[in-house]
Amino acid sequence: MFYNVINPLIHLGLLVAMPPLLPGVINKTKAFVAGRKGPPLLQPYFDIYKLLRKDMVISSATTWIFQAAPVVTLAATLLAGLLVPFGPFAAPIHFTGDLILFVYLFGLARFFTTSAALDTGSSFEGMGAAREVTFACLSEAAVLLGLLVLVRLSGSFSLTPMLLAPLAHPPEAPVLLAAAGLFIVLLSENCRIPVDDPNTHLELTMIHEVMVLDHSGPLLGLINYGSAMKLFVLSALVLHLLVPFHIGMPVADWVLFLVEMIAMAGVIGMVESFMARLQMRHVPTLLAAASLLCGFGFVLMVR
Amino acid sequence: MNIAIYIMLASTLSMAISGVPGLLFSRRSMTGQWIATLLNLLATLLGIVALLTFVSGGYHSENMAWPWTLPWGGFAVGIDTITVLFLMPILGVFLLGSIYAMAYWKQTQHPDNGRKLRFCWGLMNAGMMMVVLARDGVLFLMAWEIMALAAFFLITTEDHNPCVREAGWIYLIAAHIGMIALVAMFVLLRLTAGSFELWMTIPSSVPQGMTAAIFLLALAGFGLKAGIMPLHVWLPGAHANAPSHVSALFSGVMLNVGIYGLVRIGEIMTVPPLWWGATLLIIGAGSAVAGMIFAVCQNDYKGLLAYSSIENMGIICIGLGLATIGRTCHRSDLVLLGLGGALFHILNHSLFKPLLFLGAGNILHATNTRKIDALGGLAGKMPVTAGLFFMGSLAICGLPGLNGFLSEWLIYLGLLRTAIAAHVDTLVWISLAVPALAITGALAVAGFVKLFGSVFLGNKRSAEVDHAHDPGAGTLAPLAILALGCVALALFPELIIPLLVSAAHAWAPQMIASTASFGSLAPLQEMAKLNVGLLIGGTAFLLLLGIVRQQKLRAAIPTWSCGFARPVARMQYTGASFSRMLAQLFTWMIPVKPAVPPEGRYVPQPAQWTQDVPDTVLDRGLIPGFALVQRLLERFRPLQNKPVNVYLAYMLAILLLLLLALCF
Amino acid sequence: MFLAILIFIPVLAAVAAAAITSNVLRPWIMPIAASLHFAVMLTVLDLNPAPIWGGWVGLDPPGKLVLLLTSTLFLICSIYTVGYLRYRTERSNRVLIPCLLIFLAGATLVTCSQQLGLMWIAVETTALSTAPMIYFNRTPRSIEATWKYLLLSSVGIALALLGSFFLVYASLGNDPHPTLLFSHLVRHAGMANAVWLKIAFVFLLVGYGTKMGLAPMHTWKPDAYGEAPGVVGALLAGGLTSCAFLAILRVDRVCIAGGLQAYTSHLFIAMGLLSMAVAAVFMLGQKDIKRMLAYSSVEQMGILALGAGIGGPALYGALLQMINNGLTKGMLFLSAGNIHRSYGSKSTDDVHGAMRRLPLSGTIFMLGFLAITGSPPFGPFVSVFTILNAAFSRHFFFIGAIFLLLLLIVFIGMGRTVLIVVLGRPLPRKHRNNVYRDGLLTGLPLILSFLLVLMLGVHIPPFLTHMLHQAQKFMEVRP
Amino acid sequence: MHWSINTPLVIVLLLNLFMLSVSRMRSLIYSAAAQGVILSALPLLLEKRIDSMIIIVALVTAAIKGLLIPQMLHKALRDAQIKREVEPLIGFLPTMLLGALGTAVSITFAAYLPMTQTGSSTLIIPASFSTVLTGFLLLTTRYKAITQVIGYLILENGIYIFGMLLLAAVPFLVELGILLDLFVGIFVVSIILNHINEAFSSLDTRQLTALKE
Repeated sequence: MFYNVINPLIHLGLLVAMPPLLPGVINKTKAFVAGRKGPPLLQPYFDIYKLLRKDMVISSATTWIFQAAPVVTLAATLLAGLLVPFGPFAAPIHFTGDLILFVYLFGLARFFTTSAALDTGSSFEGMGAAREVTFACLSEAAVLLGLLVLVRLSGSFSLTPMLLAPLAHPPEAPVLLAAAGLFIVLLSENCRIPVDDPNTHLELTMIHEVMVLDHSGPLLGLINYGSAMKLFVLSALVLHLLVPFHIGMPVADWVLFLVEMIAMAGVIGMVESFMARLQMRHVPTLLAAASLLCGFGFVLMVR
Repeated sequence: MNIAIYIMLASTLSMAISGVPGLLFSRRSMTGQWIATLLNLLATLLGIVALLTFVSGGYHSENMAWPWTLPWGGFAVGIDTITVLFLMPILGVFLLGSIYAMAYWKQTQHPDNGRKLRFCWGLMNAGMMMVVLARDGVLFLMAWEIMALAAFFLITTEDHNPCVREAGWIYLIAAHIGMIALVAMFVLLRLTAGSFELWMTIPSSVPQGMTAAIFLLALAGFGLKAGIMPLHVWLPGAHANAPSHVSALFSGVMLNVGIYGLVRIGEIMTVPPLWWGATLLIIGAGSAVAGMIFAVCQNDYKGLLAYSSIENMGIICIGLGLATIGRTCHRSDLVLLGLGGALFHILNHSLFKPLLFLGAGNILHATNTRKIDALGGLAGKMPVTAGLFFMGSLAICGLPGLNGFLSEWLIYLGLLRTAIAAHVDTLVWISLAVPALAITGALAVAGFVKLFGSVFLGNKRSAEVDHAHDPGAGTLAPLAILALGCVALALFPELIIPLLVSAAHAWAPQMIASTASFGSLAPLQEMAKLNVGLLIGGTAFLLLLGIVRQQKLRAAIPTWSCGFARPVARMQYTGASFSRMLAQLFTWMIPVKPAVPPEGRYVPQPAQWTQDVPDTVLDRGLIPGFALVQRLLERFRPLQNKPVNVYLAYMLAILLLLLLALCF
Repeated sequence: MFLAILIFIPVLAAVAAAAITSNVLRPWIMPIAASLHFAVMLTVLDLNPAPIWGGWVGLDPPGKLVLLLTSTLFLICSIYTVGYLRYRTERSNRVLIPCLLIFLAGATLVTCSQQLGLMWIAVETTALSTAPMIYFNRTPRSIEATWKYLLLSSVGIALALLGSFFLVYASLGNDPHPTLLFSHLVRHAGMANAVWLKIAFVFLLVGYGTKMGLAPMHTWKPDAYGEAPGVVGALLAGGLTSCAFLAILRVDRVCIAGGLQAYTSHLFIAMGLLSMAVAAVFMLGQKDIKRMLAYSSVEQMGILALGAGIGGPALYGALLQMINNGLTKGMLFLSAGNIHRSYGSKSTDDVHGAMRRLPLSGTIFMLGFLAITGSPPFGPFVSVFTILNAAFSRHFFFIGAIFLLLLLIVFIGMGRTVLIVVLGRPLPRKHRNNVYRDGLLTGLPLILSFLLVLMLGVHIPPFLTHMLHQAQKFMEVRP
Repeated sequence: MHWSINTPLVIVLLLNLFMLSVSRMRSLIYSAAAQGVILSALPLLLEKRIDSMIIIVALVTAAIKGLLIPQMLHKALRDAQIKREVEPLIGFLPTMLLGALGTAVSITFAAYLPMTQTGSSTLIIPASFSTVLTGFLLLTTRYKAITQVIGYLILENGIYIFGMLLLAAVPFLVELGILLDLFVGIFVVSIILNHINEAFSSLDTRQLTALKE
């Protein structure tokens, strides 16, 4: 009873507060592997704070969409985050068919981000937007195939029971395949290596970063915050498939969740340190592979 | 007491004659147009009254039949929930279109085709009304063809333009092929059902081959009208070349009529074979994905909208196929979600597609070009159109917060339900349509970002944009009304849930469906609440942002774009380049031909990258095929170039031949 | 009595026309005679008089239908002729008008001749009176057309005569008092010799089929229709062909009475499909609008034959189609004549934008095309649909399918040409010298025929339905 | 009495072959006329009791087929100043052989056909068949318009021969009507011939192929 009240609050709190930590962890890991000291763990928080205090420089070519985009993106991501259960605890919002809403919220965010990119009238932003929408076509298929596996596993159409289903069953091949596929999607959706390199400012390589070249000040802050949150939410989703364990004690489970999240960030960091970015023309193949993994998982479920 | 039918017939009549008085007035007077519009208004009001009487009467279907002096059949009309669901868009789009035309297609500005246009406009709508009202095969066919022919004359409004003529010709062939398929279909239907009365169910004793033939013929005939791939060949040209409010009517209403036929055909067998539904579903998924891929690659914004109509019809067909499968497997949930989703999506599509086409009309009117890459930065010059167009784009992409999402969501839920079917059940594979639908959604985002981004955002790419400005309120009002409709359906879906449920009930009476069970299957109210939240939150954020902007805005300078000294408009990413990467993923399906820059000796020559997007089925398949057949047949021509002796010889030959045949 | 008047009105009118010297007044004879003829025709249909002249002249149900059609069509065309000849003042119409009237007399005689030989003579009369009409323009091309027409139709008619002789000869042996009266032949057909009956039917089908224009005896049609004035084309395509069809039906009835129903229906179906196929092939990419109309007439004859072959309700459809075809052909040929007059050409190379240049004729031409290809809400749709219905319900599925396919090809072939003609903009700085514009006398007939076709599409008058049923019953004789 | 009918019919058959072989127009016309005259005599030979009607019909037939039509053809011939037929489609000899073959075939064919009437076991049916065939051969193989007209005439003669079997059935009114139509037909044709000659300055139908697809 008490937890029914407190869990959603914790959920909300983590969702709002924790995301910037993940990029920090990732950067720290990469620095550690590279043998550097690296930026402080909380650097992303500082950056966002700094940006929010700054003034804005806005291109005269742009319209209201340019400024609405970061806000809407953040809002959509936040709402999506409220649909995903953290750890073994039900999500604050859950109802039949919310998985579709979850997927389409990111679509909404994408619509605004890419429109804002085109709004600047710069060729770089346009290029990034084109890549974003192109890759999304492939990754969405992968996501839904992965979710189909969970639907069939759980027999329900809401993210909370779906994602908590692996707890009941011991991890099987289909779930692991889906997890692998979704992990790839996670990397590409958050523009991490091997799909995209968030650190370079060489526009030729970039998808997400290049779309926000002309945002500045608070808007840029919102964008960074939003992308961190996206990473957080998707990681939380994938965790359910990768490590379907829980202790049973709420407090312990929350701690476990935190540990898992940080570990996840560490894993991403390791991937980034040990892998090179793919050539742009190979990315579709990678995403197709992700869809195939999930699809194969579904086929295994059926047979 | 069938009041609704009488009123509806009266409304139809006033539609049909709405264009007639105009023919009597001079080519340069607006009087005729005023009369026509008033008659249309009258027609729509009557229609709404009829709908209200029907709804207040508790959705009781009514039927009437008068004797007719034709060799068969009678003048039988009827009205039930499905009919009503299809009547609503007809009435709405019809009225808004004619109001829009008051400013968009003034008689004074189009003296030589305005009267013809309005005459056919009324006639076509009357035809569509009769199609959905008809309860007799022959009446149906006649109304159908009146609609089709009037549509032909609407397409060829500007027949001085060769492209328009070509589009009209292709449409006419397609329409006639469809007509012939339907004629055959109805004849077979009468053979099996015993009379031309519609829509009675075929007895199960009828042999398999017969029912299969009926279904396939219906699929061909209705599919051609609905523009499902690969029967879509006429659609892009027709929509792109017709006047914009006509395109809105076609896309928002005429395609629905094709779907209407498919809905009815699903009904004619109590337990249709599984492959009926499966075929519908596969074709639907195919045309959803393929249609949107073609759409993304278009360089003509009306063409893009046209192909996206194909995509939406595909989505509707997925829902329909799902419902038919539900009929086969006695799964009332599939019927509810599939049919409900399909019908809901039809309503939505008839809201946002006309909105987009009318918006396109405004653009065309302001800039005189249909090329996406000639525009840009229109949002500044025509903000209202831009805002409404943006709304339409969000809705048509099925993004949360607007109505498009809800209908797609219903279909998704239905498909997901098949994923948890028993192991050996073939139903499971149906759920593989889910990723297809997802891809469609993503592609839609790509396409409409391209459209909106390259037309309204960024900097202007050509001089056409310079003098663009928002049209008057008379032209904007219809768009605003449609946009409001989108929002209303998004916030209060419960308004039409009863309609959907009773439609499903009328469609599959053997599986009783109640509103309650619908709510448990798909919590539309929850979703609506979230939509409310989204909209309120969004607006709140925007207001807050406005404040922030006041304080934080430092300077407004040209785009930085990595420090280019003087970024010019031609440096922008064009629509063509935006879709190029996607197009390259699908070159196996759509042979986009990029014009490769010519190689210079040492430095490349100045060149620009363009792409032309042929329609694979039409330009690679049908047109060459027809040419080949004609060349073969022309071999026979010389038979008619002979002196009279040879003609006499033909006569002698046939005489001897027949006498010879006599011996056996 | 009335029948005699009916036949002699045009004859006398022809004499009068030949007597009148004024080239301007003479055409007015036509509407007068036509309306008289029409009025008397209506009374005849109403009174239904007994046969006269020893039963040689009387009306049978199919004859009534053809009579109704011919008289109506002629009335429409007569009005048009007056308007048309105003533009052809350079040429004397002293031959044309009497020939037209003689043609009407011949056609009337065909419809009400109950005697084999008399019917043959009547058909021959129509054939001969047509030749000078085709030759009206006096150009080498028209001479050629006339020559081909004359030779082919004479040979055909000769074969028909031979066939009639065979028919008589077939029943000669066991018939003490042989006559050529149809009623008599039908009564004795049971005892007639089957082989000779079959031979007779072959000859008569080929013979009268030549006049009707069934493939492959149709070869004169494109040339004659192409070169003759539009009004003549309308009369040929609407009236002459129907008369020939009537002749064949009467002979068919004798054969059916002789127990050859299966045989004749096979022949009909074969010839019908062949004609439709030939027409379809030659219509694709046809540049000359009048030749195109000629092929469309061949196709229509194919439909009639097919309907007669399938029989039963299909025959009903065929008879209805005969009427629809006659009226629609009126629309098409008359409007095509106007277009030809206005552009000074009938080739799609020169003729564009007829709807702009001649709003009435262009539109009627377009609508006529839609009608003749069987689109609702026009008359031909009803009849074609009836035939199709009968075909399927009699389980001629394959034939029905081919029928539909051919209809489609015809639509495509005809549509291409028609759209090129009616849509678009007239070529600039061309036909500047042509003064023709739609007038009352050349426009009214188009509207009349259009209204009739439209009416038959949405409402078939009860008396017509009654006549059609009569005719259908009339053709169902017990062997 | 068979011989009395068969002898003229044999002559008719021989005339057919002759006409298929000759190239001189004049002799063609003469033989056609001769054939017409012979045929006009047939009713007199067939009928038991000769009444005035038969004689009238015979005389009219003889006059039309033997005098009037040949006269018209002669006139046309004079106007066009042609003496001979050009080489036919398939040559003279082949046409003649074809005609002979046709005669043989029609004789055998007629033998197979059931005779519905006593006394018709004569050459009448084969003769009529082969004459019709001859007419068709002339029509299809010859190029000169006049020859085609003559072919048509022969065709009619063939039909006339068959008509002999029906003397009882076919009333004379019809006979006369048919004759009249034939006459008018040939009359119109000769007018057209005249115009062809004026327009094309020849009667060669190979020039009449302007109308084509």
